[in-house]
Amino acid sequence: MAVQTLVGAITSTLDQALAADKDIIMLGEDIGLNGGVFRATDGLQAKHGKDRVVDTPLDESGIMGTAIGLAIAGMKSIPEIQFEGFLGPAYDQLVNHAARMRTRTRGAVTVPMTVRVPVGGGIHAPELHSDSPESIYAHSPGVKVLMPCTPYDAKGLLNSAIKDPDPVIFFEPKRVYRTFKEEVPDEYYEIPIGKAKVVSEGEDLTVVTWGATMFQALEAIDSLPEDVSVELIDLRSIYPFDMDTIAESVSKTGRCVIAHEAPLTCGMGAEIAARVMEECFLNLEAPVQRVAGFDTIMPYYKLENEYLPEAPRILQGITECLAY
Amino acid sequence: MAVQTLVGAITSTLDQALAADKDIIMLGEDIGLNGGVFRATDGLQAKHGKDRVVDTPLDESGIMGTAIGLAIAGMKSIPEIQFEGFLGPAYDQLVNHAARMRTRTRGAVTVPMTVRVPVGGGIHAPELHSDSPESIYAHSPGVKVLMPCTPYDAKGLLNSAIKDPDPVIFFEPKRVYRTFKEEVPDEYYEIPIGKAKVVSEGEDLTVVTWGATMFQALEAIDSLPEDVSVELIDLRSIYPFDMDTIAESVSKTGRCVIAHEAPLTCGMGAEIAARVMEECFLNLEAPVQRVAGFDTIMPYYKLENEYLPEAPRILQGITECLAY
Amino acid sequence: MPHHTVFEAKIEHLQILDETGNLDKKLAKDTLNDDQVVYLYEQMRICRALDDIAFKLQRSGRMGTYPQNKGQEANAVGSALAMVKGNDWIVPSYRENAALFMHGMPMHMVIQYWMGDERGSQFPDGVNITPLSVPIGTHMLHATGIAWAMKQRKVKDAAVITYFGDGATSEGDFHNAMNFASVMQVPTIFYCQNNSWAISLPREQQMNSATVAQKAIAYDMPTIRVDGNDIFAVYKATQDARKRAIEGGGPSFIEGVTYRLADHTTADDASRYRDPKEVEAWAERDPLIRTRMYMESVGVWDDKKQEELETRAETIVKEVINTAISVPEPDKADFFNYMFAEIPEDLKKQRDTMRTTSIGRNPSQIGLKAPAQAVAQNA
Amino acid sequence: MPHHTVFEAKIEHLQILDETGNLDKKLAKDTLNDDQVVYLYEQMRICRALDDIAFKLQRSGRMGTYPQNKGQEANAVGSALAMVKGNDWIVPSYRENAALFMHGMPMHMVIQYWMGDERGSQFPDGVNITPLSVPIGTHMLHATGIAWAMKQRKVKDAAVITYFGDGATSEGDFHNAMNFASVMQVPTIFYCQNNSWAISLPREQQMNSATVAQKAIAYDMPTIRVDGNDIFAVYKATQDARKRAIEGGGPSFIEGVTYRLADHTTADDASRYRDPKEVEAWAERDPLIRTRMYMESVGVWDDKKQEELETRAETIVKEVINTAISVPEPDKADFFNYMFAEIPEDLKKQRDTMRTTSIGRNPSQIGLKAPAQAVAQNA
Ligand SMILES: Cc1ncc(C[n+]2csc(CCOP(=O)(O)OP(=O)(O)O)c2C)c(N)n1
Ligand SMILES: Cc1ncc(C[n+]2csc(CCOP(=O)(O)OP(=O)(O)O)c2C)c(N)n1
Ligand SMILES: [Mg+2]
Ligand SMILES: [Mg+2]
Repeated sequence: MAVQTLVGAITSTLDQALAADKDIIMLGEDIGLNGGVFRATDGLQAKHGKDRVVDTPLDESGIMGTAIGLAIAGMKSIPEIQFEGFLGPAYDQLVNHAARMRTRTRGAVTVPMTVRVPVGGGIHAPELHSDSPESIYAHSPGVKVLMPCTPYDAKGLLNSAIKDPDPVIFFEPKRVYRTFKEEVPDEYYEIPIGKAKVVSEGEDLTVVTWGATMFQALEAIDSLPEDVSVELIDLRSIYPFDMDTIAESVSKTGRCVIAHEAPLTCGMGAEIAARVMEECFLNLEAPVQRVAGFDTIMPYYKLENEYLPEAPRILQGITECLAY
Repeated sequence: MAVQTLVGAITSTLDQALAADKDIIMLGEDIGLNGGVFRATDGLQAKHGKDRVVDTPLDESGIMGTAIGLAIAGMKSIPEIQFEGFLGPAYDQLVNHAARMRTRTRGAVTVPMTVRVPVGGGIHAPELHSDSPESIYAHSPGVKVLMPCTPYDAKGLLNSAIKDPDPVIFFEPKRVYRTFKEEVPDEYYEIPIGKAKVVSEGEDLTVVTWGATMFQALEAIDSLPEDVSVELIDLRSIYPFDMDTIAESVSKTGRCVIAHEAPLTCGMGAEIAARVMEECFLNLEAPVQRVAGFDTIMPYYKLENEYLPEAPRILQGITECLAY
Repeated sequence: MPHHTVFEAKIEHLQILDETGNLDKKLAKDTLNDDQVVYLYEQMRICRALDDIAFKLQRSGRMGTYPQNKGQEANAVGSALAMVKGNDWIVPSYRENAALFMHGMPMHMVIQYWMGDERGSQFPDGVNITPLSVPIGTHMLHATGIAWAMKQRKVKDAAVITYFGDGATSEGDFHNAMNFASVMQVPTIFYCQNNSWAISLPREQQMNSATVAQKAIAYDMPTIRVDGNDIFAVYKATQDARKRAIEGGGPSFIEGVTYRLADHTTADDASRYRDPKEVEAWAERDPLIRTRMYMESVGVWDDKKQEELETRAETIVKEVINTAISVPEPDKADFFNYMFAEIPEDLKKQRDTMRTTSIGRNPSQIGLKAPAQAVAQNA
Repeated sequence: MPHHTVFEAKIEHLQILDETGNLDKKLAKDTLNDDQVVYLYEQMRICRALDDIAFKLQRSGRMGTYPQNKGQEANAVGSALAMVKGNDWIVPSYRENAALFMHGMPMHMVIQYWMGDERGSQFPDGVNITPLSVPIGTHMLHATGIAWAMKQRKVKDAAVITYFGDGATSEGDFHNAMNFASVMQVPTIFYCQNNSWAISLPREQQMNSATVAQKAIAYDMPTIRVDGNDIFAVYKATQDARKRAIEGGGPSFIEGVTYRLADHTTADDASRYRDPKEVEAWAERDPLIRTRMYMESVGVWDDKKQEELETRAETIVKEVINTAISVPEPDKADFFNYMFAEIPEDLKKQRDTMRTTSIGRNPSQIGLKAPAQAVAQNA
């Protein structure tokens, strides 16, 4: 049992995976000698070889497209895209090839690939380094989308992603890469894809969130009056997502607030809100409230905290939903 | 006043625009001598010149990126992407450049560009020729997204799009390019972006849809019992979208069905459903029902009608929503 | 040295069998023997017959869009013969049918595919072919990746060939695939069928470069331009490239100069943009004519054999069409079943009910038992 | 002709002012006069001072990530002088500050930009520069498009220069921009600052080609490799390219061979991946040293002038920082206001309430008057 940060848990999980399965190959920009710009792959090239932890040319479509080819040929490829903003050039390969290959060939050709991508705002980075595109990929059939926010979950879900026979996007909330440590078992374990986590149980209102926003939600809940009891759900798996856990919770509490960094319109919050209405209609005591990023471009860092769904905004959402 | 098909209205609107404004330039694959694969630009190159209706290399990112450059320099560019599936390679330019330029430069550099894209299924086309990505772009701040489904609306909205000082994606539902004709005024007119159209008024239930699905909805409504009165709304403008008209309607009817071709999860139907709940909570008599494409890849044409939200499925949605 | 040359490159053109059926014996050495020539001719002729019948099927409304291979067949057969079936992979576009057949793809599957059925891409085990690819210029990266896996696993005697058109070289992913392949030095052969047109766009408007082959210079990749209607030149160039590939020499580029004699697809009308004279001129350079002239000149072919072949081709393709047509219709929910190895619960519900409405997925919400009943009751 | 050469190309290298400050007089003819040399030297020195102070600001936590230009300044100033301010456009990456300053960008704006404020890209009217571009290799297409507009409108004496790194040439959009520019024959100058590294990736792993310049051969685009630390060679190559551009000769490519003497950005630690010996060797080829040696050798520079310049540079950059720091903070809702020319109603509501919850946008839903009140009441 080691005490690890989120990024530390990712590094050691990748290390174990590389050691356990010779068919795993990692590829990306600066992931080798430099250990990745976030040091998520620190030391892995030195340990596992230049041909297994591969520094690639600066070309996301090339990374994604060759990772697909590697996977077609039976390798388990783990491409890293340096920041979520640079998924842009890789979008076509991801959505129009990786996501479609199995169904296009009715199972004859498959793409077992785990795309690692740091995601989200809050680290004072330049443009295109702070976005949250998860709902784009939730809307794109054929890829699974994960976003753990704790070291323990990161390890378990990354193991599940790598084992998964289909393409998985593994979003890593960079804002919490190093903010805290927790105990992470040394041995291999998995957390099932598609299962949410009930972080704390409650009776009055359900909060659903994921990624770095989880910690904003915790802060908001902390500053609620003692007698308010909130059920907090970490979605973790964006697609497929665990509607059963959410519906069960909201059927009990009657109220729901969803918080996420991505823009409001057509965000994952919209889907969850629509489903909550569909599945808990007769139990709902207030409309589901969405505390989300605005329908604007994520601003450069001087104003990023105005954009992000920080604790005060989540608190407002909760209190108003309770007041309805 | 001429009687025109949807594609005919688009051709003549482009013709008039080219004649009226020397700064307009159209660019795309096969749009010149060949008149576009749907003949939407038929005759325009012969009339307006090879330098104004430009056949480009086979490269969507190149088309989008140079169209951005042309627009930055003060031209009004009208790129055509041959099929919505081929927006993939142009995604990064569209979402990470066109959509961000104004806000990135706080208004100093702008991109007045209208991206024309045939959209949707139902024409028995090969793979990647039948998708509906509108919600991807509704979720991407900085672009407007339109999808008219009648010749009259096509002309008015295309004129508004071309006049608009910001990037607009103008989706053309290819399934109804030539299915019917209607009277289209010869003179210039605009239909405001962001306004839905109430196609027919009703009391019992609201149907919201857009694109080719409109005609499936009409068929479904036609086969309802005489005494059921449905209000049918053509969204037309996907972003910004006219929530006021929808909310007013659902506040009156208490029931809402949304139909669209795009996959269910995180589709535009999710956003509208969430908003309907948020804005009409106390008036809702049933959960909003979404009749959408499935969360699968749009199948090749042998099964495309199983995928599409055809009239019978919409009818089911309506009848069940009424029965709730 | 203030002003000096730091790099030089040139592009060679190769032709072995000319338009009149004349063979350059010296260059032909160690290429095709006469049995092979006959075999390739037969493959081309059968493929041509398939084109013809597919065209008729489409015109009679029994099939969707179909892209004819007519005029370009030498590129497919010459290169496919130089590759090793079972060892190598093919990453195709959509205009090299004969290459796919030669590497084990059942012929009826290509028809099934163009009839709008994904099962036409469900190739049998051991057939190392990725699906036909409609999004132009984006599939070559997979060839780079598959070849990379071969290198990584130290697979012996294996390489990948990928086909694409002149138009495809304009896409960014062409550049990406070429750069990755050359940096990683993987055994990929990039075969460009330069047929002068990308739908209505002539090659001169597609690129400013005099040749397609020179695009490989950007990557210091061995490159050659061949007469793509000459099975000898095509075979030789591919053979050389494959030898280099399996010996660790990295990727190669081949430009096959050819011409599409038919419309772009059955949805296209090339007379809108092409000069009939150009088509006529190229019709004379048809690879079938040329190969036949050669075979007759060396005495391995005659009118009788030709007649027999035509009858046989006719029989084969009719059978192929019959097979394609008699494949049972897919299950209506077939498109759900291969989304993932294991279908998520919600998707299963969508499939089992063929509904997306919440009530449709959970008819108990309005007190119903099954979706079918719900309709009956309310409609 | 069965086997023959159909295309040939070569890459020339140009150096006029060598590492020791020696000028090749013949090649230098019609390039820079001594006043210009002094001017460019000053520009480089001031830019270097800005780097230094920005670095300190970042280290003391008063600024975010900043990419130093150190060592590469000759590329920026030599090329910028060959372009015509007001007529031409610059489509920059992020490592050519001096070029932007020379074309009218207020110096404090680059600091404002890296301090995380979009208003740093709100260049004044008449400054023809697109914003600094973080997404690598994707902006050059805009240079092609802007130049296309110039051609279309028959603007006289105008061209576009775009800057990018060696790493950027791996992106698909590099290929796209080069191909479109050459097919459309537009007046774009592609200037690659080949500084040998893309963060931690050395050029040899970025590409398999011996030079970057040869990538232009794929497009039959005039191309040259120059010593990028030699203001004469840079100036001359850009001047030639611009002349060709405005005379209708289409685009050109320039590879400036240079070296980044600092870390990639202030967020990087180059000692993790670079041999200090390599850095030392390149430090000796610093363009500032070389230019100063030349100026001293022709008697237009001395220690006193150097001292004065250093003091002046110091003063200028301090003032620049002060200006940047004293810009009033942006409105908290600034990022809403330029989303569109006219903000849609719903977005206005988001801005005015700084909320996305429905109740937040419509507090009357719970009987409240304003969002502020709602909080006070419930919290
Ligand atoms: C990414 C993409 N863009 C556009 C198209 C539409 N399209 C289909 S074939 C074609 C021309 C292809 O030309 P080329 O690569 O030369 O191949 P050829 O058809 O000549 O064999 C185009 C533009 C497409 N299928 N994919
Ligand atoms: C599309 C994209 N991918 C990745 C990055 C991360 N990144 C920033 S700079 C850089 C290296 C750029 O190298 P080069 O083009 O040579 O320019 P240089 O920094 O050397 O001037 C990388 C990988 C990015 N900004 N954009
Ligand atoms: Mg072609
Ligand atoms: Mg560099």
